[in-house]
Amino acid sequence: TTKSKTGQPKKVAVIVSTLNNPWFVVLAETAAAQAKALGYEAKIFDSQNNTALENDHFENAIVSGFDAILLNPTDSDGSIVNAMKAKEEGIPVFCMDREVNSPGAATCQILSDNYSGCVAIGKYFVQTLGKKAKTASVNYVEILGLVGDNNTWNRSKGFHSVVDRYPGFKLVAQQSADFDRNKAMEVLESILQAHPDIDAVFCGNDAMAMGAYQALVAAGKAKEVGVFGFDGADDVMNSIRDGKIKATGLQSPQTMARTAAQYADEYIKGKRDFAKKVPVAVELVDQANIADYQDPKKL
Amino acid sequence: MQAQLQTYRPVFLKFQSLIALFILCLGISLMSDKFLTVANFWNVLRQISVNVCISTGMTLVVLTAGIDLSVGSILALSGAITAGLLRNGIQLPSANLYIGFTLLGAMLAGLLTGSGLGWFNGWAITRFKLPPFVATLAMLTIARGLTMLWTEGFPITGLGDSFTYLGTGWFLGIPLPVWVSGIIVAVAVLITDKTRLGRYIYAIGGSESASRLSGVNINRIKIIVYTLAGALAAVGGLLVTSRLDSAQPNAGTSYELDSIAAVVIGGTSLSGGRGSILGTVQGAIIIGVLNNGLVLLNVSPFWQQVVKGFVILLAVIIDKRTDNEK
Amino acid sequence: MQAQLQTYRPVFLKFQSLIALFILCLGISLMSDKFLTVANFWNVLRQISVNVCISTGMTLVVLTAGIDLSVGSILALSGAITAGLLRNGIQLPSANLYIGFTLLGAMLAGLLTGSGLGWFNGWAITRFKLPPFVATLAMLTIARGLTMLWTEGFPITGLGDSFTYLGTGWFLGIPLPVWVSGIIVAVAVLITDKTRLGRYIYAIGGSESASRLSGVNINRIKIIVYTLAGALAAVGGLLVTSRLDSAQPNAGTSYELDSIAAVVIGGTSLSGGRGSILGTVQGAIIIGVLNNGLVLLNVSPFWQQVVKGFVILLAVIIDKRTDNEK
Amino acid sequence: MLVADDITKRFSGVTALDKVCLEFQAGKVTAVIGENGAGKSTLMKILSGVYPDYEGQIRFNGQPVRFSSVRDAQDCGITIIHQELNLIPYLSITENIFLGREITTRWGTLDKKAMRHTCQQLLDKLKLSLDPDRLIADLKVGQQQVVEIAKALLVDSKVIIMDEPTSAISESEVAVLFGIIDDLRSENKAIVYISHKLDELFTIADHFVVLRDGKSIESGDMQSMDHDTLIRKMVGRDITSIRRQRNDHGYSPLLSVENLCLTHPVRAQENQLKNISLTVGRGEIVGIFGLMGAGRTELLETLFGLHPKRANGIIRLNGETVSCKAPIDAIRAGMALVPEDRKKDGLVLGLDVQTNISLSTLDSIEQTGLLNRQKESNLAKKYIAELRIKTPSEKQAAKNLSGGNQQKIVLSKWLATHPKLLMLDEPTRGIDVNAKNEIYKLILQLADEGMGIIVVSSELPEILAISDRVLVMSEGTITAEMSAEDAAEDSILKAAIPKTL
Ligand SMILES: Nc1ncnc2c1ncn2[C@@H]1O[C@H](COP(=O)(O)OP(=O)(O)OP(=O)(O)O)[C@@H](O)[C@H]1O
Ligand SMILES: Nc1ncnc2c1ncn2[C@@H]1O[C@H](COP(=O)(O)OP(=O)(O)OP(=O)(O)O)[C@@H](O)[C@H]1O
Ligand SMILES: O[C@@H]1[C@H](O)[C@H](O)CO[C@H]1O
Ligand SMILES: [Mg+2]
Ligand SMILES: [Mg+2]
Repeated sequence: TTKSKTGQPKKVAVIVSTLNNPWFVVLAETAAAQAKALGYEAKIFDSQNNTALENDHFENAIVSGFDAILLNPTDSDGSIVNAMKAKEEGIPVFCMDREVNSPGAATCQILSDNYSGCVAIGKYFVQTLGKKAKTASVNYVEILGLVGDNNTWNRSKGFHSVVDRYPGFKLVAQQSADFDRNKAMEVLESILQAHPDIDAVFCGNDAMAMGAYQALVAAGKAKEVGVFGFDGADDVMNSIRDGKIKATGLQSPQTMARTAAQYADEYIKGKRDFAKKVPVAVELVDQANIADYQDPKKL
Repeated sequence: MQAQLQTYRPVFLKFQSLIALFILCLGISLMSDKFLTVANFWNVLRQISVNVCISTGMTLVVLTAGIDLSVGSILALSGAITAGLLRNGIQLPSANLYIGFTLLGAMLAGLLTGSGLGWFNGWAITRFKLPPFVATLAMLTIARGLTMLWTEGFPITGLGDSFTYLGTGWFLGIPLPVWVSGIIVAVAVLITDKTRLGRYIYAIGGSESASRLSGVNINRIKIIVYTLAGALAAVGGLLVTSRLDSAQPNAGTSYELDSIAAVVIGGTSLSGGRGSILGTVQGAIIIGVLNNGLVLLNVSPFWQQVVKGFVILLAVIIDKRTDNEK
Repeated sequence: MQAQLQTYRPVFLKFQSLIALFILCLGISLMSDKFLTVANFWNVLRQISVNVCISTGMTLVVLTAGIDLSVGSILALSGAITAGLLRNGIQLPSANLYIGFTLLGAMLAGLLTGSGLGWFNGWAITRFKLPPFVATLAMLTIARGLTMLWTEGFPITGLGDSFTYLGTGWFLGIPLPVWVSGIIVAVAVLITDKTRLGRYIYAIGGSESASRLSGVNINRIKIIVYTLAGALAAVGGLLVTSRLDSAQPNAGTSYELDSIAAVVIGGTSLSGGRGSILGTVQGAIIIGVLNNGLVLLNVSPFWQQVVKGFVILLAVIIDKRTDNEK
Repeated sequence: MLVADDITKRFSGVTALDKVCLEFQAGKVTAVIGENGAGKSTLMKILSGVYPDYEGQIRFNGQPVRFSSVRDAQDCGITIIHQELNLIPYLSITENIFLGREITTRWGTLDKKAMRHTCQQLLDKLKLSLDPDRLIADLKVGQQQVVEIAKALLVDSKVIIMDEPTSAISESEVAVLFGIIDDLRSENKAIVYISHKLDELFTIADHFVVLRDGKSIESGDMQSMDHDTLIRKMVGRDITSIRRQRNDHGYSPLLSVENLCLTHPVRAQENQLKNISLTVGRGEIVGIFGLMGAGRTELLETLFGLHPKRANGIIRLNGETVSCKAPIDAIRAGMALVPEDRKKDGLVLGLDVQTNISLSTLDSIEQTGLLNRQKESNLAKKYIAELRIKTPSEKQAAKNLSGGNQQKIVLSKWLATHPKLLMLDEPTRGIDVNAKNEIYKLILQLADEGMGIIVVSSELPEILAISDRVLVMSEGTITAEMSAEDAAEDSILKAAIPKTL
């Protein structure tokens, strides 16, 4: 195993924006597990979606002598300072999933591109509903994540960058459900009262897509209304398989986490030339290609 | 007449909130014709049913001049326990042990979990004379951590139709969650209004020392009340879990604020001794109608929060006004 | 001697918490050699400085038997206002207007925002006799909504070195945020202990009616106190924003609970009239040390919550114990 | 000096004052007398700026004035000692006395030293030997009342209103107060004095004003008055004073206490009660006299199971040893305690009359597990009628009733448990003659029905009027015991004065 001068194993910190969401639990646990597999001591820090708390974690990690940080930032801008601080102390930072908006702050960023992922979903959305749009207008609902989270807006903007160019599509309601399954269900229940005639729901993540789907089931409209999500969570993958949900953007937290841990190991062993950004594609999963994803990952 | 009115004060005082509620409903229905429909009516009632369950327990706690911040976490843990047992039972491969749970067994286990944690709150508060705020704040953290440990941070999903029926089914034209919360409210009204326990709850909140001198066992009543609050949070947990067909590890986050808001908007005093279950129900309805109305009117999520804040202020001011004029 | 001790009771009562704090520190330092280092010392103090600012205001509010749930949102809005003005000034293209802001101007605007919202809290509470819980709960929502509207949901970043110096710089070997919070604490101790305002704050919390009968202008004092709480939340907002070189729209979420926890763990009674600023500082330190220690000791995040809950319980129980034995 | 013209004040539904006219002169002590609820305190609150909305006019030194706040009245030179204690429990004596009138240094900070010094002087003047830094919460009610008096004497005022300043203090403190009033009178202040202790009025007052049912009935010179006439004017009819008929045969034993000790809550090696032994017979009334702080309240509380951890000794009721771990045990054994502080310990003020009365006997109004409102209101009505409690209905909130009627509610609550032993701590504090008499009658009647009764009181006449046997306490011990016939005032007082002074 990799030992520091004192003979203690070297340490890798995994600082993750939140553990209050299984997607990030997978990200954090995979990163930590991979680091351990490579012979490091690994510790997970939960920033609870709070950039200031993340800042505390950085300070604590620096004080306690971690050798590398695998970061899932709370915010692309707010986390710059934090990453810079580590850099100043000579500790490399590897970003996972979300980026830090500064060229020099992180050693390498392994990113999931939310914007283009949702561009893909937007295209698919237009394609599946396009037939109807020719004859009548397609009424759809958008359920946003946390309005103070910039992933929410990256996804929304990617989606609208496509869909808004098609005149037949009409956004009848845009509401937030905080990435939460229960809230999404309740919000859609209410929206359905005002707009019983919708054709589709686009949700900012899969937990909300599941909630939306359940509201539709309860209203007896699950067949007519198409639900689109984002993440590739287990529930949604299974639902796509069962023909319940139309499509999602599969991000691979495992791939990002493993790559980040791998790079950290290489850094510690002396490698210095890393690509600044390593995009990890968001794959569009729909009922046509779901068969390629036989083995549902735990998500 | 005056005397008559005053008789039922502990119960009907609360009908003060009706005016604010009425104005609110009127306003929304003028702006949206979808608001005053039967379907939306059940919709709103179904959506507030969890908050009503929790807030009923919270009202009892607040009447004794206490507070319970742990309801949201207890809700999450109880739901997760039920879901986990239903799904996986108890498996101890090392001991070659597997215990399966029936629907009823798993639900009971969830309720027991909630009651147990509630009991612990009450015990800590009375045994060590802790401020309820601190004891239940600690429990907020503890129960959330236990939920994370039990679920490993992942939702537990696929709980079977008979379980999800509880949260999604209808009976005699009324959604089941509405039945559940309705029955809970009815029992709680009975307790507060017609039983010794209820009487003691008001008395303790009104004056702990006078109650003690009158032979009331303060500690016992408090423990009962926190246990009930925990049990009702667990009922809320079962409802949420069964509605979603999934126990979410982060379920119930910040529900304590919604619940205390319902209690206070409903006219129960945070210093104890004054208020009522029915007032709380109205508080919960006001919050529920507001949430529903803002979505029906498709107010933008940014503006929603601002509008919601002002409407709550207004509602409480209107209530105070009409209350004083009486 | 006894008399001497009692004189300073409002101030020193609070040194009760020291024992729990001491035990906590001892425990952690036995388990981690990183804990008792100079770097970590400043680390902890810097990390709690925002909570100390907010909690100082919260202590004043709680001493009057009030509560302020809006501090987290006010923090976010004030920080965002300062950041926005610093970054973009005020631009009204339609009126062909552009107003630039100096660092000082933008900071003042942030502080004024916080004070203004705090004043509104106090005004609503005294003018309409609203329960502070409701009024500040409404403000929690309103200020958060305004933050979203102002930032359009995006962080405001790149605020310049002179501004970030406030949150990250050092002066005479002490981090600037520690200076800021230290000075605020010193002034607040002076106010509570040596001025009429402070005296009236305790008096109102002890008995509002008796204070009124003694000619204290209750409403004025309350408005001052809520305004101060808002202003101090704004100071917290400036610190957070400058530390991160970025105003986050969701900054300060649930800070109210952390802050009330510091106040209550520090021995201030939620029913008002008893407690102290220094007690609160100790409460904040206990929470800060606990967070720091759990990380240093490599406790897993899920277990952290459970452990944290129990340690808070224990800390308060120990304090109560030693307090009674005196 | 201060004149009230046609003052009318209505509370929702109640007319508390109805065109009241009266006048207070400088250099005189004017007694305002009237039954509980006559409107005395309400009038004083109007005169001192507490209630800014009223009808009618106030003139001060000939000028019409209208006070919109307590501050206004203070600035005019009107000070009031309120009937209710208005102190902040967790502030010190000094801090309370100076509340709203703090002395500041030239920096604008509080001048604690100066305030402490002035406070010490005031306390000395009032012969209250307490550290000015003591918290109010640690003081006994009587001591708090002296602090309340000190608060009123702090500033130099022209009119000083005293609304029952002596309800909780004993005779020696009253004497001190009267000395001070004499001084004030000679400084040409106008003093308004309200008290239900008529003897005090004859000692100190120059004039009197009678209020009845919110109307001013009569005023005049105190000298032209005698006790009975005054009562007649107040009540509107004659009342006969009560005296216990002595019975010669002995009493069969009910309560016997042997070597009861109670350790100090803080200093464990010290005893607050020292080897107390006493007996009470069935149908016997035992009066316990003592000065402030003698330990009488502690004795009753200990018997009632309020200090189980600190107490030891043997208590037998009806021949059986009782060990009370909590009041409920004492209640089950047949004891009842009417506490000293009825607002805090006796009543849940926010609840209504019937709820308060039934609180300790809820099992008796239960039917199939539920409380029966009919039974409850019948129970309340029964006591309202028997004890002649003045209340618009049994659903009135307890806090809206006058002191005497509140006390009767507390009594009703305990009578409803049908106790064998009734303990009353200062049962007539702040209660008017008429109500007092009714309470005495009730006590005597209960004794005749076979109840054992302990009455703690700081009023010697009260003790002498209703007791069969008198115990005197001082510093936690019983220092004298005598039958009521043999009891002479001076021997009682001598036994009551602490030896260790
Ligand atoms: N705040 C209030 N609200 C309603 N009624 C009140 C209020 N204060 C006093 N009253 C009523 O006004 C009347 C006069 O009360 P007040 O306290 O002035 O009597 P009092 O003469 O001082 O009696 P006591 O000798 O018991 O002190 C009573 O009937 C009382 O119940
Ligand atoms: N809270 C307290 N703190 C300190 N000492 C106390 C406290 N309460 C009572 N004491 C002391 O206990 C002793 C007995 O008090 P107790 O109240 O029994 O006297 P009492 O005879 O009933 O006097 P009072 O006429 O004031 O009611 C006194 O020496 C008193 O100073
Ligand atoms: O992909 C993740 C999850 O969807 C989460 O729900 C919100 O943040 C994103 O980064
Ligand atoms: Mg009076
Ligand atoms: Mg006493």
